[in-house]
Amino acid sequence: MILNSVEVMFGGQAGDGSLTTGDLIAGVFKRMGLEVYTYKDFPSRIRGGHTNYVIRASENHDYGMADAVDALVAFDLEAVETHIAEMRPGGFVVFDNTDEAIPDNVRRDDVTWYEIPLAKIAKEMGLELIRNTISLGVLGALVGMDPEIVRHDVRGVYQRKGEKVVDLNMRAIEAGENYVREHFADRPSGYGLTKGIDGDRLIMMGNDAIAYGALVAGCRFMAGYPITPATDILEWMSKQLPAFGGVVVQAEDELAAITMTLGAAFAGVRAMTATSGPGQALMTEAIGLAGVLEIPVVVVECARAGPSTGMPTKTEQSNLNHLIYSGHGEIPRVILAPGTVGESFELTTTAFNLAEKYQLPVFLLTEQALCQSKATLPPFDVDAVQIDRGKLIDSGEVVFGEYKRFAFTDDNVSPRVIPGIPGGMHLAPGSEHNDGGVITENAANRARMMEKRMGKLVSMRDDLPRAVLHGVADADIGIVGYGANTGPIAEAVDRLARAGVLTRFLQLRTLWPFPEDEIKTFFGGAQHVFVVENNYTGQLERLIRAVVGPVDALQSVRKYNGQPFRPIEIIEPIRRIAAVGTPVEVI
Amino acid sequence: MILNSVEVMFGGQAGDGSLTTGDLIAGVFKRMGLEVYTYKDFPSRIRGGHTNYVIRASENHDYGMADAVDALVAFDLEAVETHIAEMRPGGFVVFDNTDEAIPDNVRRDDVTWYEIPLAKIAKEMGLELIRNTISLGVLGALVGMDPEIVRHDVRGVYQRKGEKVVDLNMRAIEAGENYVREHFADRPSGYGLTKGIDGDRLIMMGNDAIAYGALVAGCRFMAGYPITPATDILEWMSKQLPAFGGVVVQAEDELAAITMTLGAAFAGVRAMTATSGPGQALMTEAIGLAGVLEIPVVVVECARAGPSTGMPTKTEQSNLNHLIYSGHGEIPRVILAPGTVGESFELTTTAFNLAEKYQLPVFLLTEQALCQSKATLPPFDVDAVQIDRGKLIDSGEVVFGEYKRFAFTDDNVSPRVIPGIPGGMHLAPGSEHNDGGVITENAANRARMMEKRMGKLVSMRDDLPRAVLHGVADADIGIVGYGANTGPIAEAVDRLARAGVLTRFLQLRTLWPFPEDEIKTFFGGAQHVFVVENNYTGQLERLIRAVVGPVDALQSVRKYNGQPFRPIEIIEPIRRIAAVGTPVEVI
Amino acid sequence: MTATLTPKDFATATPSWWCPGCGDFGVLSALKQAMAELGKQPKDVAFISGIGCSGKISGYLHSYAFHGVHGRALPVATAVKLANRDLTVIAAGGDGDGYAIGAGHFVHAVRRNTDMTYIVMDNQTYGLTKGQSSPTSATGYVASVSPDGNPDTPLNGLALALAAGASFIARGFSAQPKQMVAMIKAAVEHRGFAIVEVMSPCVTYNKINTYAWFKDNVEDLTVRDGYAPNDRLAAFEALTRDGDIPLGIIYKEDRPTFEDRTGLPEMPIARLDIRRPTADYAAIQAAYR
Amino acid sequence: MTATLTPKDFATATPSWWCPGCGDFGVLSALKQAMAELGKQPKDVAFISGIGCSGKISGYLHSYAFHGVHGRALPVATAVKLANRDLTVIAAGGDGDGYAIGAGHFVHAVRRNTDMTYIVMDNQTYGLTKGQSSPTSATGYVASVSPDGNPDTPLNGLALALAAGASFIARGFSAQPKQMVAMIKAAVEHRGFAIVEVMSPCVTYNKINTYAWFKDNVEDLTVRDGYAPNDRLAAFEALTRDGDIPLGIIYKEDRPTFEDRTGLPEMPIARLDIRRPTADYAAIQAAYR
Ligand SMILES: Cc1ncc(C[n+]2csc(CCOP(=O)(O)OP(=O)(O)O)c2C)c(N)n1
Ligand SMILES: Cc1ncc(C[n+]2csc(CCOP(=O)(O)OP(=O)(O)O)c2C)c(N)n1
Ligand code: SF4
Ligand code: SF4
Ligand SMILES: [Mg+2]
Ligand SMILES: [Mg+2]
Repeated sequence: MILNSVEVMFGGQAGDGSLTTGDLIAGVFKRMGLEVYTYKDFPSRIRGGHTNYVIRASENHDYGMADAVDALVAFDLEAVETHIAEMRPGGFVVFDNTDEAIPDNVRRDDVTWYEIPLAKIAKEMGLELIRNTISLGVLGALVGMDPEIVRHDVRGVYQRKGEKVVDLNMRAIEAGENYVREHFADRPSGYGLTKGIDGDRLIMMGNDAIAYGALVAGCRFMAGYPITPATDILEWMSKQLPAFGGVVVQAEDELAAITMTLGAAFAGVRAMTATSGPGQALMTEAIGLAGVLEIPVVVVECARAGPSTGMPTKTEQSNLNHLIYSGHGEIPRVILAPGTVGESFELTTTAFNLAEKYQLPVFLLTEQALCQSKATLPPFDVDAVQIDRGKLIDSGEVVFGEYKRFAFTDDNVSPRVIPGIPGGMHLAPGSEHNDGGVITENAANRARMMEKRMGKLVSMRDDLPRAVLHGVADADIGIVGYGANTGPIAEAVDRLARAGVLTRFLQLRTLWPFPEDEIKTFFGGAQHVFVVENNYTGQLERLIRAVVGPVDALQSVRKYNGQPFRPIEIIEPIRRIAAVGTPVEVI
Repeated sequence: MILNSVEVMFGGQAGDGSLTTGDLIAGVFKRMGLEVYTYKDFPSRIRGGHTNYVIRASENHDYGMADAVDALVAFDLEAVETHIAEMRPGGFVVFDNTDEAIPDNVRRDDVTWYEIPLAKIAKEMGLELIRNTISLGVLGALVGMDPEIVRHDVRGVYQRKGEKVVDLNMRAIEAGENYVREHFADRPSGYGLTKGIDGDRLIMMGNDAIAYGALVAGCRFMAGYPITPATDILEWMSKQLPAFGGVVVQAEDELAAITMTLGAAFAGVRAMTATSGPGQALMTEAIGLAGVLEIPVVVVECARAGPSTGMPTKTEQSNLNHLIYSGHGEIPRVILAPGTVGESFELTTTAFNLAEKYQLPVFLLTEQALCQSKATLPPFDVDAVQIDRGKLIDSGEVVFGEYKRFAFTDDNVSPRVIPGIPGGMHLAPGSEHNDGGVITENAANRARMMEKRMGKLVSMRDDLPRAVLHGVADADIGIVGYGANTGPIAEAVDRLARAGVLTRFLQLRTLWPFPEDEIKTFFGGAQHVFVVENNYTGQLERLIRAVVGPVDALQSVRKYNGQPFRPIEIIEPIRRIAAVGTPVEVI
Repeated sequence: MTATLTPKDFATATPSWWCPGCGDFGVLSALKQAMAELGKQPKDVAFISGIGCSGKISGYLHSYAFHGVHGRALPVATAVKLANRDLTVIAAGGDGDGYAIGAGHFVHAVRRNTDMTYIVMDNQTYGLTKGQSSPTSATGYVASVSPDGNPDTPLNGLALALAAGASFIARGFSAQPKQMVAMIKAAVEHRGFAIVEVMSPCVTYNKINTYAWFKDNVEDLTVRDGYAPNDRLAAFEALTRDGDIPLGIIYKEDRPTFEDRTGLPEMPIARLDIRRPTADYAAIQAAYR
Repeated sequence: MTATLTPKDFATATPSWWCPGCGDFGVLSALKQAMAELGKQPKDVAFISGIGCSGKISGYLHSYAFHGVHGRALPVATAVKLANRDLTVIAAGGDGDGYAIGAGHFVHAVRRNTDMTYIVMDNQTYGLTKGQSSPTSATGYVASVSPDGNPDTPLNGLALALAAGASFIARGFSAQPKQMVAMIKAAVEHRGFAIVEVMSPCVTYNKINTYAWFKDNVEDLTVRDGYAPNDRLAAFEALTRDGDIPLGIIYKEDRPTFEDRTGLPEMPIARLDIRRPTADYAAIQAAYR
């Protein structure tokens, strides 16, 4: 019997309502006091095509997926076929056998089967869609959900559709629970969750945390173009910004979205855009303009699996190189990468401060497996969010002729006026210019301007979010990673420790300027360093190699099939190297 | 007296005709049997603004600029002011003193001054523009040009304008020569060139060599959008392609130019585009599409000084990172960088073969200081150019159902049909797909497809242009560089050798996939390795560091003011490290 | 080999990813029908699509199909045609693909007048990204990114095409297959760039512009008294007046194609033997001596 | 501070990079004149330009000037306006900048109808890159990249704007300063997106569309009998008929701006105190409990 940890997978066809049920389950687990992480795995189509929703509940927050699926609720055979290999021995499958049966070659003996004609029962109740709620009743009974909370949450979702709908759903839960009681009394699932205290916590998706962070950081302009998995942010901001006096523009494309963002920032508004790979590619040229004009913009990249259209709804960490290196010529830029939903909020607020303080583009890099995943977390302390607008001059006046928009200064940051300030008139040109903004191709000025702009990366060093060190500080075995891999790696560290293998994990949060010192320090005393990343070429590893060299200690752990890591995929290679005899407790 | 080496600089205002005269001088030097390199330094405007044209003649081919200017022909004071510091002691200035005089604080005593009212003489001859030709006469007399050749070439240029114009120009040459004879008989320039044999040589600009290479390689489609310094190629192809049955399209922007190139290549035509930084940035997304669709395209990048509009007419090597790393997701790509005009032709033909053989985008990376520079070189042996179209199926038929466009094969390259081939119908999707082109998000297929595509970089290894080793193979001191720096570095190597400092220079020609083995081998036994590059951040150096680590041997030689290297700028840091007592012969 | 084929011969084995009832099914079947009636062979059809639900159509037409990046179907298709004149080149995509991110290419493809067909599958929303406003969404259309209603005026793609110098403009409705087949055939047979905009309802997201709504709001122009599609001003009037959405061939004009104006040889470029050039390489080099 | 200024007060100290005689000089001086006559202050003018010879104009107007990347002046300018409604926002650029690489943004800026002015400096060539054909170059225009003559039909930018729903359309000629000043003033005063296309000869490269040629080929529409710029169909006719190039205010209409439709507050966003939000952050968070 596994205590208070379960991974539920809801599998069916896109558009069949399993997303709503998945969200419901996540909420129930939260209200039962568990820590939750969800993962949506859906196809790039609207209706039909295999889709699944994973809800992982455990007692540790900021974990990601589990090693395996504990409970698979499968609405069709395809869902079973696709995921049966991922099931944990001892887990169980709830299968809707209304129209299909499980063939022998698919069936596994080490999982428990609950075959239930869910659709048939639903039809008998008068609404086929209700099978989702029935399955919730079934699952609740098998896994040990609190029936009160289930009912409370289901009511919450359907309330606005009227009492009749609520009633129907209540009966559906009941039907599910009863079915288990009546048919499977002799077939225990082996799972049982203990109810704890919910406490003052949130359950939120990464993208929502980013959007909320932007709002609280004072972002009042957003321009964007829909693209999975970044659209959520545009939608969120559309709903909320107007009430705060701001505006959201759905642009005609990403070229417009980013240049609008520049325009608004030039005019003095904290501005951002959010996109994913293909859109980011289109923004390349304008990011360079932001760099040379020293305009503060925040660009959120919600990465998905490329190249090109690739797998638009799947996760990947293959855009890091692009963010660091793309664009002709050289500009200073910053890349921050949250590892949790909480950090998604926090680093977004930091991004706006860094952008304005150093007058440059700041990227917030996240990925589908984090930005479209929900997690439980403590509430945000919005009053603690500091807003540092740097050398912005947005009131008063300056002396025309004396004031130089691109003045050379000790910290390489120049005072920044906004249109409307008397005396501050100047040209902001994408061409090379002198301190006053006048275009010049003078070689000496050019060199100095390059040094000024790039020098900001040095001035800012102390302001950059530091890496988080997980695990045992002086362990021989190190792990480096970032983003959505934070959860699985953190879990791997914890479980390896329980098996006697001490490791430490450097979770990078600033990816550019590359934290060379943190990396160097971390490599000190490490016998093995595993670089965990979701891509083919080892983008992070190459950055590390340029700092520490192609040292023997370096080990690559990579995955590039569109799926996030499960902790066991990190544990295994470490265990092999560490030559641990005892199997690592598989939870 | 310096033997057969001279660097002439023609300086004036943009649009004043000095480009024509510069070209003329280059031709005269060539016909005198000298090796020539030219460098155009002009502003990003059409008329007015300081501009200069440098013609360097020497006995060594494939050198670049000299250490200093020997002969400055200055049409205005600005030209003198801007360049007086670059003059070689012992050099001379021809100055048009019609309207301006040289102030004392500008004058240098270690150069010889020839102040001549060029414009006045020209006006007296009836045409102010003719002052360029007068100055040619002056310069010829001072530097030792063959008067016959001067007349022959000037005639060649003006012939089509009629005998009257030719006559006037002949008299202008004469006037220039006479002026020197009459006024400066007592003031020898110290220069004297010896006439040799021209032989069977060409004088050609890098961009022309690229375009010619493309034509000979069978490129029959080009789409482009004007941008300095790449427009030359579009213009060249517009003139020549139609006669070969091909077509050139001036697209509405670079997004169209690159996607048109993809379309033509998909249809079976060898196709290319050419652009510079800003356009390259806009092409980012579509390059990824070429990668995933395995479409062979050649993209010429004529780099200029960024970021953003930057200094559009100046040189820089700051787009390497972009070419290697830009784009979301990961695709295989190849980057070739010629170091000379001759290689510009050769590597362009290689680029087309690699593109088709491995079905991927190939970049030809060059820079303003090479692609808009002229050099003397042996004629191209066009019959020796091999055309290897790889696994192209452009005739016959294939069996529908059996044929798989993206078939997994040993070398990771699949047979490629073109539209019109019976049986080959398929979908080529930018989304992930199976071997038959059907879109799928299956995780196992995804991983295998990534391996197939990226695996081509391994299969191709032996086909990639190898680096050129200059200098002494086992010298302690190494230099790594590429592109336009090849000339100055090669000269530095030769001159250091004459001063007793042995060095070796690894001129990289394939920049991606990065030639890790060549770099590793080169570092073996090297005490110091100087990485010479025209950018701020050391893009090449970072690539090297990822291979060899941050070794002590690494030394950076960088320049980022928009100007190409002069050999002395490479010699000096090496001499300092090598602690050579004797000054290196300055030629 | 050249036997006449049926619409089925233009079907692929790939199951469609569209929602049941999606207007795009109608476009696909009209296209297959038109290809068959025109006597085309799949091997000679190059079908280039954009990104969106609509863009998926290229996977379902048995042909040489190209499913590129968002908004760039037209430049790809233009080049395919120039590279091989023997091909029947058709581009297709959504209203977002064609009129938002692709608007610049649209205008220029129209102007260039390459001999090809472009089908805009207009559902007045961004289907694939879940129902945001598109350039053709009605003002006030409520969507996830415009909770207070779309603030923009809908773009009139065909009027735009007319202003850009289009030589063939037609509009169909995906529930009227016969007319669509006729229109697509006429478009393919037209010498020059032919646009066919098809009102293709998104049954999942667009709850305003439904089949029923269209039935009430379209007008068949071809049956309108005296309408002849050869007068640019009348076409502009028909396209921009208030009232019903005109269907049919709205404008048609013969004007030189890009191929005509560039003197593109009849021999497809793709068939040239590049090892045996038609002209002399050496002569070019000689000019640099 | 708010004293009325003269055109000289809108001059910068930077010498222009244009060729002597370039049409762009005329545009610049008309602009300065218009700003002065409108009683604008340099500090309140945001002037956003594209890339090209024309794009350099932003360096010569004393204002808050932004010289961005090729083709993107309009989205930048749109956002500047939305960010600070108190500013007078003017965008300017060439025919290549606006109608080639920027064509998509042009159409959408028109449609969006933000309250700003856009000046297209049309010299029918790409000046800065040395005279290639531009979208407005005449068919057959011989240039370095079209040695056999431009194969394309010129794009009618103003007709395009009309089709895209423009609310103000005017055309001037840089040798007729008075009319230009009046037009720019009317454009700035118009509530909504106002386009002023100025025929601005490139004396260096365009040897066809010279000052002399224009003098022979323009027609002042405002003096034409009965022409009233309030009829879309008449405007289309005027813009597309064969014959002289019409000058003057060609179309004008009052329709809601983007600001109206989004209910943008009068208080400029740029002036908000983001430390003291107008609404409650905590309430939003509560929904995630
Ligand atoms: C560069 C880029 N930006 C955004 C997207 C995301 N995207 C995919 S389809 C689409 C719009 C689809 O709308 P439409 O063209 O009307 O097609 P529909 O789905 O309605 O048929 C968008 C924005 C993308 N794939 N690429
Ligand atoms: C992305 C990009 N592509 C190309 C260029 C090169 N370029 C600079 S100006 C210009 C065209 C200028 O034409 P137009 O807009 O008509 O302005 P003009 O010089 O004629 O005033 C081009 C293509 C560029 N700067 N950026
Ligand atoms: S979402 Fe709309 S457009 Fe897309 S397939 Fe479904 S019905 Fe068609
Ligand atoms: S090249 Fe033409 S457009 Fe450019 S400044 Fe000179 S005259 Fe004006
Ligand atoms: Mg649509
Ligand atoms: Mg122009």
